[in-house]
Amino acid sequence: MKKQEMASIEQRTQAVRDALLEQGLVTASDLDTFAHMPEDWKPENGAAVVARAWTDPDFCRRLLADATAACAELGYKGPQGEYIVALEDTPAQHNVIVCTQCSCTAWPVLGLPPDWYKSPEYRARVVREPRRVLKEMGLNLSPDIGVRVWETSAETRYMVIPLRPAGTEGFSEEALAALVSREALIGVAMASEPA
Amino acid sequence: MKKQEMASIEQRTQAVRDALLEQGLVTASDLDTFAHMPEDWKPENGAAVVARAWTDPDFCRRLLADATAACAELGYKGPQGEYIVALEDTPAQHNVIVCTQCSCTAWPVLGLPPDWYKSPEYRARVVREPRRVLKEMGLNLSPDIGVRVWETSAETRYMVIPLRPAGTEGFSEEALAALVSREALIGVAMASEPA
Amino acid sequence: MDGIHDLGGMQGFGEISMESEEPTFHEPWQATAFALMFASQVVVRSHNVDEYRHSIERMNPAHYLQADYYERVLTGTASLLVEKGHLSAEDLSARAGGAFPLSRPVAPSPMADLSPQLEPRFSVGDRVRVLTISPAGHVRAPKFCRGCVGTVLHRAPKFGFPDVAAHGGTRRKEHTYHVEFASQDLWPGEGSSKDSVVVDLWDSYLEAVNR
Amino acid sequence: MDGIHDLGGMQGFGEISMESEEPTFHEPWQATAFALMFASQVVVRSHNVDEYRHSIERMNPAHYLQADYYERVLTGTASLLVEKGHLSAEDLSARAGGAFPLSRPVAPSPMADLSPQLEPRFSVGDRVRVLTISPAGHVRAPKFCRGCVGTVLHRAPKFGFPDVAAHGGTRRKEHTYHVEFASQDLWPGEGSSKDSVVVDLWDSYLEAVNR
Repeated sequence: MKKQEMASIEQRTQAVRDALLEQGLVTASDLDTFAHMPEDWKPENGAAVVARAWTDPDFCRRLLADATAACAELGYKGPQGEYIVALEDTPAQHNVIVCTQCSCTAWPVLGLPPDWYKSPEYRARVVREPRRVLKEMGLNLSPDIGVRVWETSAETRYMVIPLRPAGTEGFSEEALAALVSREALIGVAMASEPA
Repeated sequence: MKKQEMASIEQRTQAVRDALLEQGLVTASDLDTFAHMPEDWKPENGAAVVARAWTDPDFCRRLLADATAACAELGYKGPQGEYIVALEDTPAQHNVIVCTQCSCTAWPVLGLPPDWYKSPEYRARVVREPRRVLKEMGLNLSPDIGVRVWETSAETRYMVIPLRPAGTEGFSEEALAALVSREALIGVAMASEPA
Repeated sequence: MDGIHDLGGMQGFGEISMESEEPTFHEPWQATAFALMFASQVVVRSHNVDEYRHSIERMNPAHYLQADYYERVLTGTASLLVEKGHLSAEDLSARAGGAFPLSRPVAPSPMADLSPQLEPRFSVGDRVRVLTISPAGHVRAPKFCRGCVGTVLHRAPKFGFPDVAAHGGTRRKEHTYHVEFASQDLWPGEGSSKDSVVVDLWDSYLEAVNR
Repeated sequence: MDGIHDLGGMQGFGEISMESEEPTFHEPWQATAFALMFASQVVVRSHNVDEYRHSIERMNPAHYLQADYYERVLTGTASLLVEKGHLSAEDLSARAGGAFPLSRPVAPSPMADLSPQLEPRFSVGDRVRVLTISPAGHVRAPKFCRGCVGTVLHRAPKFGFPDVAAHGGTRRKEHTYHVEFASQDLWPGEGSSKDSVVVDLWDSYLEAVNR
């Protein structure tokens, strides 16, 4: 007996949607709400947190002591942000985040994770050969700098506070935030140098 | 940039064949010879060895002491048969063979391995839960019987000598050999009861 | 389970390909799959997040590795909706107009026999060893750190113990710890002595190490 | 390497499907793939069997798991023919009329630093432990038995040490041993105390255990 051919992923998704709707288990409005919910979760939020931390030492202290509360001060909270921990880079210590077993991230401040973060390649390799992976991704770290890889294996959700680039004295929070990409918040890139 | 679609396996095989032939690295006659070579390697060979062992105690002793030489007595030798070890089942001990890392078998006496033996399912599971796997495959062993799983991780190639079924006294070697399947030679089945 | 999902340290994977200006969703069905995952947990209340994670782990390994992330999201969600009796596999396949691969069933004995640790046993600076358990069900101690010794950097709050929650047992909460392992203790002879991996581990995955 | 090929003990796989009266080859291309594999080794003398096994291990893991056995045979063989300079990847792709996925390159430091053991160190009845090496290249000690203690059942003849041969080093031969491990030592808390796994291991994979 020949196996039945697999339905396309579009057809399969539609099948689950239609079945749940027809049974009245969810409404189209529920699904619409949830499909748009991720629009509020974005790396610009985390970048704003970092910029505030770079410019406000009191906020930075609060962020390091209780990142969940500090992010909430700026309005960033919600699912997968119940317990956020901020990791501060230093000239001697670089931090990078992964979730090897699924693909957890702090949604409210990082957004839903990008494809590379969810790839088997990143998940398998970055814990074992972080320097090689970072180099391939464009971040060549000196052997003098230690690398800490943070594995998101339980309910803590991490964000990295990258080093503030030189030459940004007197920059506004907005201008500073523009230097912080999603990749910098995960730790596979540095904050950008000012143009 | 969209990735190029993968060529079919037929096309890829043909590509390697044509390239080697055009460069004169192999001849069509070489390939024809090797493609037909496996016809001589078949489980009927192993079944004949088992039938001889059941009926000739001296041969059985030689088989257990040096299966490579004993198989060669019957004309069974060649690639992947350089060092054969025969595993004798007893009422207290059942033997089963696997190659978890690739799919090695004793070609001259077992033939090229069947698809199930090469499947990730068999390779992953039989070392860890042999009784469950054997039961699914139709062999329900008593808890009193020990199971030894033989992992073909180096150059030894194994064959199982299953228990001789009851009611076969006086059977010819040919009649006995007909009771021994490839599955029995690997250890996922018993020798068949006489009809 | 020692499943395909537990990828940390596995070798043979290639370069990581990054996309600039990557959108949240590349295709409309991905947003729908996300919404269905979310709605199944918070509206239908069909299952909890630990059951959900485990349902993805139970996918056929070949399917798991070749599937898009949101295909895994959809497959795990659909599998639980079927297992919990909300939907039928036949109906899904009929609607989809083709095969609809679901996750494999939960293993017969999915949990290791771990004592609940309602009070925290460890403090910052303590040396701890990860138990060498390999249960067939859901477990969140990655295989690469089992049996290894590390140092507690931080004690996090109590969170639901996933092994139990993923298999419908009584909900219990335990502290987790950020435990730092020297990379060279995890993979001897490789990497830099300056590098480490920090794993977030529930109390009952750990045992004390006497110095 | 800790690769996808080292499947022993991995969980999440389903039933084994058997076919009655299975032919040696289901499709003509499979016989051709077999012949090409064989000819590359014995006629072209492009590579040895250890290099060949390792070339299959280096396949993309997703491709490895979904491929037919003879597709793996062909992919490994073609990869080595390209690596050794006999064929070109572009030519193969052009001939095939589409992408022709090959195996990933050999890792930079593929071998563990093992001393050659030209004389047998162990005898029947000896207790031995498998080293906990995890080299990035070819190694034939399956991961499920590394670090575990077993008993020597049999000493086999000398065979070429695969780690070295797979990476073009000086050929050396060593004895292998059939080492029996209690199943419950490999996977504590599982299975039957009557069961065991026998692994065929080269001398230098082992160390003596003092009783």
